[in-house]
Amino acid sequence: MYFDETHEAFRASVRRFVDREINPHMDAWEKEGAPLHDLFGKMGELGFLGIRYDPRYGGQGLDYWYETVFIEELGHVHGWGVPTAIMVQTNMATPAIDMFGTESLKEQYLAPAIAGKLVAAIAVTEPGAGSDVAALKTRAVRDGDAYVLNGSKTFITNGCQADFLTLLARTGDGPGHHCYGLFVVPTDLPGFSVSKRLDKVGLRSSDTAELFFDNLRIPVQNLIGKEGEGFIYQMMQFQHERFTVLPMTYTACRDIIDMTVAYIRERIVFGKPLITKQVLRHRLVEWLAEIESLRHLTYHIVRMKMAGRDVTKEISMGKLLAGPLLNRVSSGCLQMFGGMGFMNETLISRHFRDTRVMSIAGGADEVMKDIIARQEGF
Amino acid sequence: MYFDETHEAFRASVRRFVDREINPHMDAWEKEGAPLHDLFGKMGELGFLGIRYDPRYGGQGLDYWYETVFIEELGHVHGWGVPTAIMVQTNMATPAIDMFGTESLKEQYLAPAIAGKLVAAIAVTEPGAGSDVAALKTRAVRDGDAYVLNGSKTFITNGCQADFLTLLARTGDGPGHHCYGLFVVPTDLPGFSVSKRLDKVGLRSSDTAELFFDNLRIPVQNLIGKEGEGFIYQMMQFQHERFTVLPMTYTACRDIIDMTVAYIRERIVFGKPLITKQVLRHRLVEWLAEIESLRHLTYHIVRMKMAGRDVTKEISMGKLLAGPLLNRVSSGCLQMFGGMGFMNETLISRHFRDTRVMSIAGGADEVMKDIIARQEGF
Amino acid sequence: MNFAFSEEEIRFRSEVDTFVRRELPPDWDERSFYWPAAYGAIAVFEEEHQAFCRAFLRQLGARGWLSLGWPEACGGGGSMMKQAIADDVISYYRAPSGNIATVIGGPTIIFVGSEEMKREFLPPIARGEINFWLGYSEPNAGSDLASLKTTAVSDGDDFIVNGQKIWSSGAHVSDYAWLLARTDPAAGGHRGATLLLVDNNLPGVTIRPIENIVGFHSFNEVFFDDVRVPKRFMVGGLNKGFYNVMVALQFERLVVGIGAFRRILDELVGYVKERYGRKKDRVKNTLARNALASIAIDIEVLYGLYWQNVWMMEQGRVPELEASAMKLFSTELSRKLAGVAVDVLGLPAQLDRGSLYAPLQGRVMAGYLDAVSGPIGAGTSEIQRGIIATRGLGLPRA
Amino acid sequence: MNFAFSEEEIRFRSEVDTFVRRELPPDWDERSFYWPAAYGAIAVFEEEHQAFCRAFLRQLGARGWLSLGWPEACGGGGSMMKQAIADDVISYYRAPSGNIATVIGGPTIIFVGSEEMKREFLPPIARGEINFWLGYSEPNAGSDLASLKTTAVSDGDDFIVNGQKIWSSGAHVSDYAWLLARTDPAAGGHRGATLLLVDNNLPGVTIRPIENIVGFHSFNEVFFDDVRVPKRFMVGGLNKGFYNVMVALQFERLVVGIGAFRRILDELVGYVKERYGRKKDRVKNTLARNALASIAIDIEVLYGLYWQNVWMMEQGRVPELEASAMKLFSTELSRKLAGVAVDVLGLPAQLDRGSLYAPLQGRVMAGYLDAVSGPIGAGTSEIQRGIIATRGLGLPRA
Repeated sequence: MYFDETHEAFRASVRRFVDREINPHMDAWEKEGAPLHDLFGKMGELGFLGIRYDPRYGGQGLDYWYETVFIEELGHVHGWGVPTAIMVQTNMATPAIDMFGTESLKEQYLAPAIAGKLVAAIAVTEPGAGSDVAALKTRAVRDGDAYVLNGSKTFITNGCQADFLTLLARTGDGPGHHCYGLFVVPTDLPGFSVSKRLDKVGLRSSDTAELFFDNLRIPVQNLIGKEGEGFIYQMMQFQHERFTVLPMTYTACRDIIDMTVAYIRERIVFGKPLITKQVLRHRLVEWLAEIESLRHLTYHIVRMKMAGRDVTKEISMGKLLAGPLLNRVSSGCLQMFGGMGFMNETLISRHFRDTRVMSIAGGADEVMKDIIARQEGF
Repeated sequence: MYFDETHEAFRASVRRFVDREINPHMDAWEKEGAPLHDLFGKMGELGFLGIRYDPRYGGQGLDYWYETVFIEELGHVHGWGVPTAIMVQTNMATPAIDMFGTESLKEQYLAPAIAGKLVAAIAVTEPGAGSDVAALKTRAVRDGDAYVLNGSKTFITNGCQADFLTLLARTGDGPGHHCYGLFVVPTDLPGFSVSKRLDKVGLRSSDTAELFFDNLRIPVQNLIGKEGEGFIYQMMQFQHERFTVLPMTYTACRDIIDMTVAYIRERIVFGKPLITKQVLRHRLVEWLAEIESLRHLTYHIVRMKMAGRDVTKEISMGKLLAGPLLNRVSSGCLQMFGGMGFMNETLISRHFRDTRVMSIAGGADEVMKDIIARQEGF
Repeated sequence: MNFAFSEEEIRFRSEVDTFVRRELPPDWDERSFYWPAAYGAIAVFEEEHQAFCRAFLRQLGARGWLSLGWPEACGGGGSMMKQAIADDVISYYRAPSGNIATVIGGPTIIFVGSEEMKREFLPPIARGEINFWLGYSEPNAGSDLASLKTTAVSDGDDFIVNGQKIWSSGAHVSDYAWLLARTDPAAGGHRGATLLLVDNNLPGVTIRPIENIVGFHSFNEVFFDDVRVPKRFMVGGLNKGFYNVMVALQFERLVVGIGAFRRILDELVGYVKERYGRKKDRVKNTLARNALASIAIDIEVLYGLYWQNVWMMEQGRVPELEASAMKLFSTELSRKLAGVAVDVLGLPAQLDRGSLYAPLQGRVMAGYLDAVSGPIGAGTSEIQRGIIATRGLGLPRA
Repeated sequence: MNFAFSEEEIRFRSEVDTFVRRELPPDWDERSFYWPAAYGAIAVFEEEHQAFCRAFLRQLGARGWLSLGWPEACGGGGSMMKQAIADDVISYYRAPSGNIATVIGGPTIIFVGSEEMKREFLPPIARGEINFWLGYSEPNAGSDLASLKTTAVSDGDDFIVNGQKIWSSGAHVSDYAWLLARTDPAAGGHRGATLLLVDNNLPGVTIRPIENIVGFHSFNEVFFDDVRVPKRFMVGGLNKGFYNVMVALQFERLVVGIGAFRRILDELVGYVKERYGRKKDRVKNTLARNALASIAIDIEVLYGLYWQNVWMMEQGRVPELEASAMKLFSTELSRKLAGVAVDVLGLPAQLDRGSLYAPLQGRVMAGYLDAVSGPIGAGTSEIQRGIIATRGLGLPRA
């Protein structure tokens, strides 16, 4: 109803890629981690990494609806690590360069990121400052033609493989929000070091690193936009990040329910298929109703974005609904799989492991609530 | 974003009517019941009772978007009894006449109902058959030029004041769904009697009756559509009924929250306004997120209806989300009003009293779940 | 540990049960709308039941069953356990099983009152002859006692009381206010207040009814206009009011009408067996099975908390967190039970009491409305959780 | 009623506490990932801990602490209460506090076993020398025991066992299967099965590991291929298997690792005090205060159910509904606790055990994964609710 033939053709090509180039490797990548240069190279060739970006930099110049289609189809990936890695590349680390970067930054970093030749990461979170971005300690001090960077970042997705980081650091001492800079930091500069890959319980196909900066000199031309405004840019970038959770969630929840229904339809208990049990049927359809309403809140957000409106509140609402829904569906469906759900490396158990963090990363539920409350003027 | 100037002008006129002709009387009507002939007469003059209906019968010939605007504005009424009475007239008792009735039924009943000259009621529920329509016992037996009706109906909204009923009765003995007739039953025929108004805890401004039929002879021309298909017609009519809960719910929930926020902003506890308490702020915004998503599921349903699609599943999902949301919001906001919420005849306590039934009437939550499960093929 | 009742206790339970069944009028079920752990429909507040309720309380008093938990030295029965057993049985039948004076006033007077006050008040309280109402809440200050505005100014042998109280449950059918008033205007917050017993009949006391959400008159606004109260009616020391209220609160939280929980569950189970059994209505049966199983567990759990609190008091200990936990658990369960009950009964639940077709005498929707009062009154759920977090777990304040 | 421990019990608790603190290695907290009321990370299953766990159990056995609840006539301590106290303390430290043989096997053998079997098995079980694994579940038949397919065909003095079991917790580190097999192929449903003890080392027994969601090897598939089992290894009577399993189930449901609930709460409270105190992070503090207050109440409630079940068993009564209620409540609480814990710790909760930065040794996400097993294993929550509705409340079947 909302997508035309061109959208559907694009959807089919993304889905084909997921089915052929991603899902067959997921079991292996969960063990070894996904090889991002290889994967992104293929995706870049197909134009998947620059859907909304300017064709001057290799982008497709398409609109938010195409982006939505793309993310919806990534929801079919068998695990959340790889889509997260992709979303870091397209929706977390590059939007600020696109919106506020100089021509040369775009040519040097955005274009190759769109082409899948460079892997990007977004470096905001620090040890001791989770959802509270204002508590950041990493500092970039101007010194001639460079900013000298000292500090560390943690929970950095793609951090082990990244060629550059989009990094937020304190540039001044004011109490407000106008004392941060957002920088493009190539990872081959002296002073950069990466800890061993953090060993996470979920999202195992994605690498997550702790990064250290020891007098790393960032060339001044790698500052994105104006010094002092980095925090504001990052807040705007957050909207692109948080949006990604929505289409992924309703797609994946539906997949999870479908696979659960297929299982309990076959599973005979006390002489009847488990699907005939009313408590299970009722539980499933409650989730379906929530999934459907999340989908249409999402499409509303897309329309607002197309109309150039501020979507901070609506996206926060969407993420606030999506995270807990995902948790309820993955844990509730696992319950229906019974003992099978408790086996390692069944798909349902992977979903359960991967999704808990969706209520925490990219702004925890409580942070979303605070944002909405402020936007409402409470 | 979804409504143009014409919609907004229409919205303003409905809102004006609510503010001037309904809300000032609500306290009195809660005690005495709303005088429907008077109220519907005024509404009929303004064209509010036939928004979607054919101008040939006095309708406005407008689309589902206008109907949605109308119902949204009724959500601002200070209590659910009056909107329920109106919705019975426009969305429960007349859609089947419009869809399947003969020309003469339309002229004789639909047109004056649209004009607000006749008050209509929908007579389906029976003692001992709540949500389970198939368990009906009231029977209409063909005898010459009439069907002879015997039985009783209960929980009939508008039942004390109705000029005619749209009534479902068994016409045959088959086990399936093709043995019911839907009839227009004028209440001035011999054999009709109405019990005293049922004394309900909520929706007190609306009258609710138990009706008895003792060899009441319904003229054969008052059969709607084909004999035997009444159950099917009623199922289709249910969609119009159930839809009404959606726009009412998100409008009223927003009003309830706004009035609660206004109250706890002024209320000082332990030296600070209650609105500064994080647990309350967080609770409020969770509901706002659900309200917003319900609104967009509703608009999706409107678009589907405009496109002529079957919306059974989506409307059931909407009602399943709306009833419990309404209960959560009205009871949660009452808690924030503290002792004030426990006083009789404060608006929040009226909302709390009126809304519990929304998860039960018009198909209880469990019935919605069964419908969705069947539609999904579980 | 020992979870069993003694033989004496079992015999006593049976004695109370026999008495209550015999004394209640045949139409009692249609007249008593008490919902457990709620404040709005307590039988004793319904005017048409006043005569019976007063007489019933005096009968309980004559048997010593209103002061079973008081120390023997104060004329009581010396057994909190027996009092709790009696309350369990009596509340199962939704009969009045005590009042503010017997449950809160008496024990607090025993704890902090003067010898003169004990002599004057304990005997009539124990006999069920006088009752108190709790005069804590004021307009715009429900759970926040520290913003107390009512004053009691010393004037010779008297206090002169001025101010307004609200949500005064049963003030119109009681004899004395159990009143918290500020005696030291210079002191702010939780200091400088005193607890007083103020006779409703004193000049300057005006009681105005508030109709509650259930449609009952249980609450009142009460105005004090230069009311002259002799100083001997001071409960506990001067300016010790907040401390004394804290003492009284511990007793208050045991008043949950525990038996009435089990009664409603029994009635719902009976209804479901009759109406939804034998595949008559599978949908309703499935819903009811799951919901009632969960309620049944919760009620067992509540009994566990109840007996534990009772036992602690029997040992002479003052339950604090345990009492907060029970207040929170019982009032939230009261709401949950009402919500489930409405679902189980379906549309007929909407019919008002008095209606011919109303199942369970229409008590379910009345209870649904009434149950909102539990988590609001006597310290909201939010406040109870805060107490447990701060005092129970030692977590930093929010 | 009496909710207090006796002096002897208090002294005993302290003795167990001292013993456990002394015996556990200093790095025990980093090695034991036990999550309460879950099946997937029970310390005893971790291979690297096997040597220690076996030795620790033998030490408990040497003190008689594995058979405290058995009747004295069978060589036990005759006190379920003392056993429960020991289990509470030991599980607080997440140490092994018994196993299938001591908790389920021994008591069931005492109840239904032959004298010969008692003589042969009870002493080594009590000494902590042998362990069993529960051989109930089969592929495609988890909670539905009636569709049992494994057969034991009589052949002279032996049974010949064929079939497959799955979700066999700890089979690889135990000595005997506590096996349910169909001995009367003509009988269907809940008839014609027999309980057997089958030595893991018999020819034809093949154990294959299943890695669980936590990443541990705790489960197995076990195949029986013409395994010859002497008939003296029959537990209880021929074709009485389902009855005997029901007897065993009552004992199983007490195994909740009660102390470990309180331990995690203590750890979370400590974490919050340190990290979110003094307005460092108000958002997290508010969330934690509310969530932990609610968990604290639930744990108190669970203890109430625990001691009540224990006391019933001490009286020689078999808790049925009470045991179902505790199984349901404890496993659901286990999940809720894990969800709250993940929220409270935030992103660092995601770090795996062994990671330098993982708070609480990374046990929270491991527990979050493990906790899903509780409401699934040993009769799902759905089945428990059905039991309570049907047998407890007498509601019509769905």
